[in-house]
Amino acid sequence: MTEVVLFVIFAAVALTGAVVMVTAKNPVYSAMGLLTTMFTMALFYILLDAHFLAVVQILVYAGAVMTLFLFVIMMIGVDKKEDTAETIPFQRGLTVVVGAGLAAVVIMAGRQAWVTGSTAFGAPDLNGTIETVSDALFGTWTVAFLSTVFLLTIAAVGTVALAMFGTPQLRDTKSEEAP
Amino acid sequence: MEDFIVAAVKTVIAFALLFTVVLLLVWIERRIVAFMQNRLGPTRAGPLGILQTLADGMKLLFKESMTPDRVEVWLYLAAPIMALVPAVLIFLVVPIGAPITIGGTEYTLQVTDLNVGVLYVLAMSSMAVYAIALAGWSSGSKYPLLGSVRSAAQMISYEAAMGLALVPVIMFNGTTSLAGIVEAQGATYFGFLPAWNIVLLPSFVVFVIAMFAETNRAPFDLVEAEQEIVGGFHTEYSGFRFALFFLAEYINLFNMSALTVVFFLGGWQGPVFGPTVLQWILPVIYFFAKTFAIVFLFIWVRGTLPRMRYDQLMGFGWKRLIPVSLAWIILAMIAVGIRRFGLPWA
Amino acid sequence: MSWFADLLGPWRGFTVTWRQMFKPKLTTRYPKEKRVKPQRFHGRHTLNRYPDGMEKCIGCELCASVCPARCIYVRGADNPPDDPVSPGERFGFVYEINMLRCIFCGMCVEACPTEAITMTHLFEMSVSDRQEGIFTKDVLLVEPDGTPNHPLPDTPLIDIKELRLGDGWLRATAPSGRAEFEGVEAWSPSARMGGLAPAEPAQKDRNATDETGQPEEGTDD
Amino acid sequence: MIDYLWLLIALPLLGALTLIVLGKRIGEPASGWLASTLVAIPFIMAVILAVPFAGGAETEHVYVFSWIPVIGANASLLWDPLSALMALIVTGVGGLIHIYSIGYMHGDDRYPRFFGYMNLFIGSMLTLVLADNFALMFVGWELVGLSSYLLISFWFSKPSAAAAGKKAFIVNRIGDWGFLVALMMIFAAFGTLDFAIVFARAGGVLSVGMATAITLMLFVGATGKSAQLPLYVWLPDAMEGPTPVSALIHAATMVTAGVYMIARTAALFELAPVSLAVVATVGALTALFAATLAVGQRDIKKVLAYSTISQLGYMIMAVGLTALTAGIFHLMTHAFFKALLFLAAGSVIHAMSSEQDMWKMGGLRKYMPTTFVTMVIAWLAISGVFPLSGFWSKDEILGAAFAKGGWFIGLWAIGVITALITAFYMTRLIILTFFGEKRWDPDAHPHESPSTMTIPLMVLAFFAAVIGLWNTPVRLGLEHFLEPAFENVTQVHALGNLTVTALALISLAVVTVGILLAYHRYGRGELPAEDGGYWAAALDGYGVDDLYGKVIVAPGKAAATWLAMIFDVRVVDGIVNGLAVVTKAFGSSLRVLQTGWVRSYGAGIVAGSLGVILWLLLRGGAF
Amino acid sequence: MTVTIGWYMSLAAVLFAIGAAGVLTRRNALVMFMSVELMLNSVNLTFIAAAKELGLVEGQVAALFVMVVAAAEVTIGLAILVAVFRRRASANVDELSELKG
Repeated sequence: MTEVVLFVIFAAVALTGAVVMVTAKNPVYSAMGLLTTMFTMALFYILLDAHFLAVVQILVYAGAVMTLFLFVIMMIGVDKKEDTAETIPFQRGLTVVVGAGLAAVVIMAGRQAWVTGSTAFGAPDLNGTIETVSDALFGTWTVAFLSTVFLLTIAAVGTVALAMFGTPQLRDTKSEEAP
Repeated sequence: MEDFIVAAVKTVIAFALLFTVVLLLVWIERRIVAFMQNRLGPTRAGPLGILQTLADGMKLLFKESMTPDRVEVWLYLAAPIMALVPAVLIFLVVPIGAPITIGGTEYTLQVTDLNVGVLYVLAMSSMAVYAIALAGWSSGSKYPLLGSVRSAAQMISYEAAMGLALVPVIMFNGTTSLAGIVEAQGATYFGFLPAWNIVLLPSFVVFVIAMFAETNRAPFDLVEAEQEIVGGFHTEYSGFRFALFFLAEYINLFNMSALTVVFFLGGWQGPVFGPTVLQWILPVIYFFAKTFAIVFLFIWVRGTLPRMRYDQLMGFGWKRLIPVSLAWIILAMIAVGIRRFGLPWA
Repeated sequence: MSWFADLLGPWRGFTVTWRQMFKPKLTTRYPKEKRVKPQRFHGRHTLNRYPDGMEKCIGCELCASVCPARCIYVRGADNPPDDPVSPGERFGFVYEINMLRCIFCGMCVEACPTEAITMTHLFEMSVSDRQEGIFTKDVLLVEPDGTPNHPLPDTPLIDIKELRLGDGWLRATAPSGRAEFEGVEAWSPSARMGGLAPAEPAQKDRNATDETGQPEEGTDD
Repeated sequence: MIDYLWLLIALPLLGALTLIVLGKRIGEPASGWLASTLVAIPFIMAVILAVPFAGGAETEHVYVFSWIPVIGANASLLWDPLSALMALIVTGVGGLIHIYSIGYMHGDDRYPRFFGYMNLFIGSMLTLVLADNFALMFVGWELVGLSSYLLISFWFSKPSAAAAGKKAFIVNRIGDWGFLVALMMIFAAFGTLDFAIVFARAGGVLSVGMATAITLMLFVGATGKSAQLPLYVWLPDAMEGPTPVSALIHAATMVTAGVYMIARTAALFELAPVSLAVVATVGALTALFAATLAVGQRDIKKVLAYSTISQLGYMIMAVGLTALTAGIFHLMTHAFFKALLFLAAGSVIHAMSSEQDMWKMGGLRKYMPTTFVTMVIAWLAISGVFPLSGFWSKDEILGAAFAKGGWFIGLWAIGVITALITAFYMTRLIILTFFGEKRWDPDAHPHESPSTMTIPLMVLAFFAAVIGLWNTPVRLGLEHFLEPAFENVTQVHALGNLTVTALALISLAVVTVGILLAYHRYGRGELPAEDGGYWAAALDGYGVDDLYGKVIVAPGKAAATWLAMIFDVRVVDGIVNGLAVVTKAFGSSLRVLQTGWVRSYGAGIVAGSLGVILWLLLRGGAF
Repeated sequence: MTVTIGWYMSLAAVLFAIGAAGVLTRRNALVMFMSVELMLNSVNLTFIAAAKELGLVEGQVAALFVMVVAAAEVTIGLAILVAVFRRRASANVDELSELKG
């Protein structure tokens, strides 16, 4: 019963955060909404015995990704309010259709046996401690793990490159105006 | 149910302890810095001025908390709380003494022992950025914004170095639980040298330096460099909201000192003797003695070093600390590997 | 070994702060201990009286016109013939200094032709209201006994004795005095260290010797 | 220590990598010594590891790492007497040649690079001989081809050297094609390329026809690598490379790879008598053919090159007669005396400032005593004079041919004639070079070579003289040594002592005749003018190159021209352009969808994935 | 009443839908990015719930990889965004339609 109560509370918070994220006019509030959702995700992970993942979730998403978002929001300014009038033809209709389709899919999937059939988590105990996860990570999935290393390195190099060589135009106009 | 009561009692004690310690800490800092500058510092409130912080707190509590015009109200109000909460949460996993046994039940002197304690600590300390960033942004004023942008960049940079500095510790002790790390440091070398993690000297140095930056203390206190950006992120805060920031800063200072002790200086380890009660108390005393030694280091550095320039700060973080940490991780990895699996040709 | 010294160089600063901790402290524990202030300390103003109790101010407004902060407001008025406030034709009817604006430069003291306005060693002037920052003549004018006036004379912060020692009264002669002050050494002024010669005779005695009623210039020389 | 067998291959390869990458930094003498050390260490290891075989140690299979397990090809090494012997020859002779090269290559611009290639060759050759399966052997096979190409065209600024390198490579490719086809057939027949399994099951699995096909294809590979008829043409041209290269690769080691390969796969050849006959015949014909060519050469190295082809013919003949020990024995003795000959020739060339024409030499014995003495030993050895090594090994082959009887007696006769010609042209070479008058340019100042060059000469001379005593008919040391490697193969052996003695006397007599004929023709003052007729044809290699040019190269070029100018332009480009036109038309009609708005793309993505999920759901069942 | 995997799956689906709606309706590139993050997070939730249900650690490993990829994607994406912003002073994706066919 406790679990149900916790789930409902967390789910409510997560959904609120998500809705705030999508609807907020100001991107900072969007970021805060997403942050809330991510925290509740971490709580869900704890409920699902994935302790390591929970901490990593906070560390990576809340600690790094959202900080970066905030930083960029502050850097490029958020003064301009978004114009809500739709300019793309068919976009609104398409969104409605897609939304309806998504709802249909969710309902249909929700009626599948693997969703409704199971009564509780009765499967073998799985504790997502660092040891368990790293055993899998450095045992079976070593190559994938190393690929992520490359991915991150490439991302870092790419970011630096974008930051360094991103503004040729501005420099040119200035040097032309100078004399 | 009993667990719940124990946890609640522990939490209450932890909070009380934390706030008491912070009150003391502010006083200690003011006194020591004063001494270093040939002054006396606060002497009026209470014996030797020990209640000065309390008095200041009362004053701030009763002052009017002004809300300037152009602030984003919700975030402006939330920021001080967001500063305080992670600071307090970190302390929950710090073991302040050896486990004590009363009536057959063992009680650990820490609110909770997470098996991912180190990561938890890192995660929580990275949360501190939000308070500062949001406070600065929501103030709607340029100095706070500058201060908060500086702080966001600074904290992200030094967090990386800090996390890397802890990797050798984890490898060396083979656990990420703080209690486990302290336990692992209970051994001795040659029978008398305590096996503290301070043997991982580069890690220790990097951690301490990153710690200064994470807590926004001198010489990395660019976030609130008065000469350039007035008060930094808390320029527009007054009254009790300002007090919360202040409190969070000092709680962080204490937490970081405590964590240094836990990670590198053996936690509550030390020679224990005498009757049972003394055996309970001595570790706590050791822990606080070591922690306050680190606190003294903080204050000493603040009293001695001038503030760094911003580019120096970032350059130092990215071009010195992180490469050094990475190189040291590799060395430590080899050392740990040899210790665990023997020499490669043996 | 020089390389070793170079290595230690950056850390030498720590020894400096360490040593400083054990040196004697410079703090004066005011208000328990009070420093002797310099003789020419620019403290709060007073409006002085002649030894016979007459006000020195003649309402000439020179101080107001010279004030760089524009904080002095003076209005002169004719002396009532029957009860003259000051020895001359006019006296300072209104005299106010806005202490919140005053910069304590001392120009008013220099400008005053009669040395009516001088500066004391008094510096504890905190007020709880901006209105109180405007010191009126009531506050500025010394007591008949020569004690500077003070809004809160009973607080432990105020050291009247010191004020007496340190006030900026200048010796001057009064063209006329009041009868009740005759022959009384009203206070111990301190314009000159080590006391002052006894007060001059009262006006009526002066009148006996000098009918003109003008101060004798150069008699002190 | 056997577990570290892979170091034998790894060390030279490491040296190659180091020298090719960092050579310039390492500098001139140091890189030579480094390379020599990295060959000497494997040699010492090989010696230590090979000694147990004398006491009848077991064959070792050393597994290094998993490579392509599906086809039975792992990086695993085979250490049996045969591969041990080959490894010893490669590293021993190779090491000496490395040391020799330190002096010989002195002053070359790309000195470190040369040693890098040499090390690469040693590593590749060891891969070839130590391989435990056909795939790894093929890797080594190709790698020696590569390093041979690199070394032949080492002085690539000389157009002839560059052309020679290409020629060697291309001709070798033909042989490699045969080898590769053989490999595929073996895999098709056995499902694995592992030596042990293939040889063990060969008798049961292969039909005679299949065995013949496989072995003939293998033999095509061997003719390419071992310069047999008709693919011998690259070897004379390969003399454009530096002389140590000729000594190491084109005399002592690489060209013997074909012999080694046939010996190794003898179990397959045994099943195909036709192939064996072909092999033996081709070998004998090559021996004779090349010997006749060698007589007519004026270039000292060309003589030795044709001589090499001729001697290789002997070896191939031997393995074709299933006289494997004899073939390997001759391979070994040949490695010593031919390497010695080349090195000594190199020493002469070095002394004569790169003059290679024998007609411009003469009387050098006073100026280069060490070179002279060592070369005389080599001359006697290759000619087959009694107790030197060549005598024993050659006679064993001839004895085997005689023993086999039947029409193989004809092969024996060819061998004997070849021996006569060999004695003749080698004597001619010695006389023209070292005896008689000085015919060289007065500016040349012949001098003895430095000790890094002469010491290897002396060591090789010692072995060229005595190594034959290892396997005399009286005391068959090598035969016993190699026995475990050939235990599954029935070998031909020489007949009884009387016959052997008779045959030996015959060949000795023939050799004496050859030497005397040469002395008669060249050793008495005036040299005969050798031009026109046979001599011109011999200098031209009987015009075989021209023939190949007309018969094979020219039609090939014509076909290529047609393909490039007509087929490619009209047909291939036509298809490609047509596709482009279609794509363009299709694309411009789809352009409308490309709105440039991220969000409409996003909608498309979501709608598409929804469709997929819907389809999966409607299809029923779990995903 | 107990919490089954279906609950988590449903929650994840709803979160995913909200994220998708964000991508389709918002035109501030930053918010679109956040919506994508939300979608990734909801998928992570399904992974971990499935890991619990099946007792397989691979679900958690997959979630970990998703996080890594998300981190890489965010750094590059935001860098591009900043570069675009420097040139155009706008974070509105509707104005970035040069690639129109």
